[in-house]
Amino acid sequence: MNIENIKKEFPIFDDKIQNNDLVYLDSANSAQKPKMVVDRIYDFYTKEFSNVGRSVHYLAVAATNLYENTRSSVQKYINAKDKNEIVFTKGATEAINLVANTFGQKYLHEGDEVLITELEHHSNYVPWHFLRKSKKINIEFAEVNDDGEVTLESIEKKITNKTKIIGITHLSNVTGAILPVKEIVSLAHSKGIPVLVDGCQGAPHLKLDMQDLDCDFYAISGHKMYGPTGIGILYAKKKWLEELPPYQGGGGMIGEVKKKGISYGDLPNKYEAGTMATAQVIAFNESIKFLEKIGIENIEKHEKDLLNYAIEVLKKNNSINIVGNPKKKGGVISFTVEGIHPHDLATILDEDGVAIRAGHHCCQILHDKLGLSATARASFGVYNSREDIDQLNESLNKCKKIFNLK
Amino acid sequence: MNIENIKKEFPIFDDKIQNNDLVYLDSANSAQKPKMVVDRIYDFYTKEFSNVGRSVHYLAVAATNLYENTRSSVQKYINAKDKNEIVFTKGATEAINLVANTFGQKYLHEGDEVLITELEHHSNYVPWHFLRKSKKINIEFAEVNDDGEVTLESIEKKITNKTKIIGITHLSNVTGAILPVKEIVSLAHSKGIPVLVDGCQGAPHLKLDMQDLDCDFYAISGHKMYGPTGIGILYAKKKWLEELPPYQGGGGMIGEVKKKGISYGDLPNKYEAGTMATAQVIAFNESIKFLEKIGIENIEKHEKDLLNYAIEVLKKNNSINIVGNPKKKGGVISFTVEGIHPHDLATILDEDGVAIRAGHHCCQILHDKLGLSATARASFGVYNSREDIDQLNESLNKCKKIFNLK
Amino acid sequence: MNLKELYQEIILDHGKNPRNLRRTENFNKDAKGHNPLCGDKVHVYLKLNENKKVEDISFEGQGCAISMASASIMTDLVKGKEEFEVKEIVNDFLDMIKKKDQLNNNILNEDDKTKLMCLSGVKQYPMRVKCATLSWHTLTSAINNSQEEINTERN
Amino acid sequence: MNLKELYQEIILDHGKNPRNLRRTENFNKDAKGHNPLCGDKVHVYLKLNENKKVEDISFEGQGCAISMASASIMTDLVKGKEEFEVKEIVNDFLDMIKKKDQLNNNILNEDDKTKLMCLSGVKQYPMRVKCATLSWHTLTSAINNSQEEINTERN
Ligand SMILES: Cc1ncc(COP(=O)(O)O)c(C=O)c1O
Ligand SMILES: Cc1ncc(COP(=O)(O)O)c(C=O)c1O
Repeated sequence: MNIENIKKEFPIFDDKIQNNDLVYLDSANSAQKPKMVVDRIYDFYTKEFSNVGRSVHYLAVAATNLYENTRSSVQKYINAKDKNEIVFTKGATEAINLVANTFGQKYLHEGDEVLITELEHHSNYVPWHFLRKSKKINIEFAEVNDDGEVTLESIEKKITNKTKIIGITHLSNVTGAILPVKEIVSLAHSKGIPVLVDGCQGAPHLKLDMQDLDCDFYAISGHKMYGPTGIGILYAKKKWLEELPPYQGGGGMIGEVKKKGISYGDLPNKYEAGTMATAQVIAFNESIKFLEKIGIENIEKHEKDLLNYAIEVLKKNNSINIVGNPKKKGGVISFTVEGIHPHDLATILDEDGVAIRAGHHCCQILHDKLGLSATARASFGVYNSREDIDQLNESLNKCKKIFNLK
Repeated sequence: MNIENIKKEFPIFDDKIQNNDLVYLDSANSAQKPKMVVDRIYDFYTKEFSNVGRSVHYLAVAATNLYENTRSSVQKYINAKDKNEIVFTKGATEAINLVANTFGQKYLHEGDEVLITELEHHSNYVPWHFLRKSKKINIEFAEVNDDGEVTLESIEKKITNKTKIIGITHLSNVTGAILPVKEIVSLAHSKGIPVLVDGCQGAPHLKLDMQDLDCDFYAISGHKMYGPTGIGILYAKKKWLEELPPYQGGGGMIGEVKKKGISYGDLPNKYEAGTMATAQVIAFNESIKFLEKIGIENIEKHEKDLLNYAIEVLKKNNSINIVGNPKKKGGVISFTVEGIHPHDLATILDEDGVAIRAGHHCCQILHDKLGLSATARASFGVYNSREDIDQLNESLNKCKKIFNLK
Repeated sequence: MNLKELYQEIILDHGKNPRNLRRTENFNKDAKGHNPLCGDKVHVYLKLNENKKVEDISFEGQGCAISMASASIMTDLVKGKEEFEVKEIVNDFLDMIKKKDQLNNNILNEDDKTKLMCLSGVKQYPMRVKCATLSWHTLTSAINNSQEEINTERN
Repeated sequence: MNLKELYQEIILDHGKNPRNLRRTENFNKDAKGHNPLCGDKVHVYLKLNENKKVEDISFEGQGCAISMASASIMTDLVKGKEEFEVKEIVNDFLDMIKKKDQLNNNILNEDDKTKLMCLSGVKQYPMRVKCATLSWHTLTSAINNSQEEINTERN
């Protein structure tokens, strides 16, 4: 498959948006959807729809099989040991809440420490904050360095004998830093501490191998992986899913229900209460197929090329400051332009059809540290090209012109 | 709009399923989708996709408006007082978990009682069971009578001065009983007890008026209302949403985030953590439009007619026992056939394209009470007709023939 | 017509009048099985003599024609067999239901095999395979004396 | 070209060199405003004299050109006005930004009105309206002495 042709698989680029060709540089926020994913949703609803698991009629049996097929595909794609280590959630945020809540219930007590990093998205901080309030635990932050990285050493420094779990992002959605997850996991395990990885930005862009990473939990959002909204994945080692209590209660996750007590179902049902996002799970199989068709190695290469090109172009442009300079970096560039607030940049760029994001990107801790209230961010997907970067640069120049800057 | 033509709006009925016309009698499980809903999903993903709320570019602004439009439509449809009383969840099960969890955290203490009914779906029991374990509260069950109803009196009997919240279904998914919700709420409020209504079966079939019902919480599943999977609604009175703590933590639900502490966002953001089911919420607006186009009064009338016809037909058929005989009943008939297990019925009916459900329908407490391990259930939607009932009856006769019964 | 294959006379007969539907007195092994999605339940009781021969086997439970017939036929066939033979029959049956076209064991005679093959109709009904296998998994669990309740949702 | 309307010279000037960006000494009223989605923050300080006249007004904060310019122009215009006049100006401005074509108050002179109308370009940018109104809502809050922090996500 030719990476040049990939854009054609995304119908959103067929039409002009407000008289402009769309230059979509907001994939770290949410990725656009290839036709095969959208078609799958359409076909499922119009030809095959049924709830899964509960009925024995033809449509229900077929839907249940399709639903479970996605679980198998995900297992294979992330190289999990067991199909039942894949739990479907509504998104990565829910996946992390699930872990924090159930792990917290069972294993966290007053005075215990949860170690996260200054790079974390609010989704990997707020759920732990809840436990800080309810269980009186403490939250420690591993420091980000001047390059916008969190190193193995900065994690090591904050581990104490009270550290009960570590939560780290795989790839920062602000600086693009790729964390040494495998090394962190290995260090943590040597001290008996489990590790949760926020894989929101890792999953769409990096080769995933759960058995190699050896992390205990890995959270993924489908919509950032060219999949539908409303579906996420929690990978968790089987022993955790067996040991931890259930998260939400309802239909499908039970064993026996009596007035006096309730027993819970086996994996994976135990963590999938109520009617799930059936159509989204089924269509997500197409996202996996799409990624497999291109090949994650090709995606990594393509995005690396874009990143290097973008850094080169933006560095040449006076008055642009790129936030962070991590040695290992994914396709995310946050930047500021001297004299122009990121929001103003975003508005002006938008007039040219260039979609970027401006704000704190749900990383207020990091922005506090950087002394910035907001940054602008361009982030890449498989459909981006060097032309998109050129257009970004050109439109940034237009911003400077409007603001009378050189 | 002619109710006879409605079936044409549902593409699933265009093609044969396994060489049969589909006779879909499993709508209480999940309803089929009208074309306008599926088209909306398709168009949104192919022409308009963006994440909501976070970016300022054109697509993001447009998507955010569409997303909020659904909130306004829902508000209007259920006659809620305030737009911000509508919280989007992934389904009714999550909505009930949200209430049980946050209400439980703040207001339930050892020895307190939660009053539910013997008719409740597991989704309105298991979340309370979690609190029984963590907070040592007790769960009381209002009794179902021989007609399969829960009356105001049977609720009243179980209210004590320890009752802190009442959870009731609006319409039983097994017996079809419509509970006297307004009267129960009024009684409960006279004693200062809030009421949660599981509206899963009520919402698709009954006229909803939150201000008239006056309940404190009302849980809805989108997929049973001709909407997409993966979206639900929690209606809650504003004062509760303001008083209760947040449920899940993550992006979008925060105010300020500091290392030492976090303040939460205002309504409705406080309860919508992480990327929501954007496409599903936006498409759900079409479900509301679809229901409004037909008119809920017409739907009620149509389904009542079907129900009466079905009861008449099935009563004539020897050896069929209908479960319950509620005076106010929605379009759900659970039944048994002497000498044939419900699973065998479902399998044989399926060969004729007749889709029903067999099992305990996530109501084990009720089935225990009935002394049945399983029942068969036919449930109706707007697209069903008297012919569907005739086919059901005919296929039931075929079951009897196969089992050598008269 | 697949339904005819599924609901053969012998299945209907065993489903309606299950053999050995009772509780063995002085059983020395037992196990419970459960299908949480549909509510089917079975309890298998075994009495092995000192030579590990099945002196008696019985079951209690409720379920569909397929599950009752399967338990009924199963108990009929393994009675009098030795423990190792029972294991072989169980494995052979489960293999057949999942993938093979026929039974390969040399323990059952042709008549018995024909009887058992009557259950092969469920292969066309994936959701019903669990109905046919629940009692067999439960028998295995009883023989192995495992305390774990059999649950057909466990893969 | 709408951008030209949005980023008029006067906006860019006030955005770059905001007037009254400091903290009034001996202020007797103040309030904080915050837009959690983008991180914009403003703190408005007021000094009303015994006749309820604005003796001084100032603000601290950071934000985009629109929000800085809006706060800057606002503080310039209300200085010297009486409290009831300030309220009227604020309401008039918020009405204009949300729906009306012009300003209707009789308190500001034509020059000042023209200045203020420079902010009307944001009407074409719904996501940016919050930037233009944050400081105004915060001023109201300061005048009303409400303890509540202004949050533009509150509707
Ligand atoms: C009465 C009732 N409550 C709750 C539920 C659970 O709804 P969901 O599975 O969509 O969360 C259902 C549907 O299965 C139901 O019928
Ligand atoms: C690093 C990171 N973590 C978590 C999230 C939250 O993901 P979601 O909003 O899909 O739940 C995001 C995306 O916004 C992210 O970039």
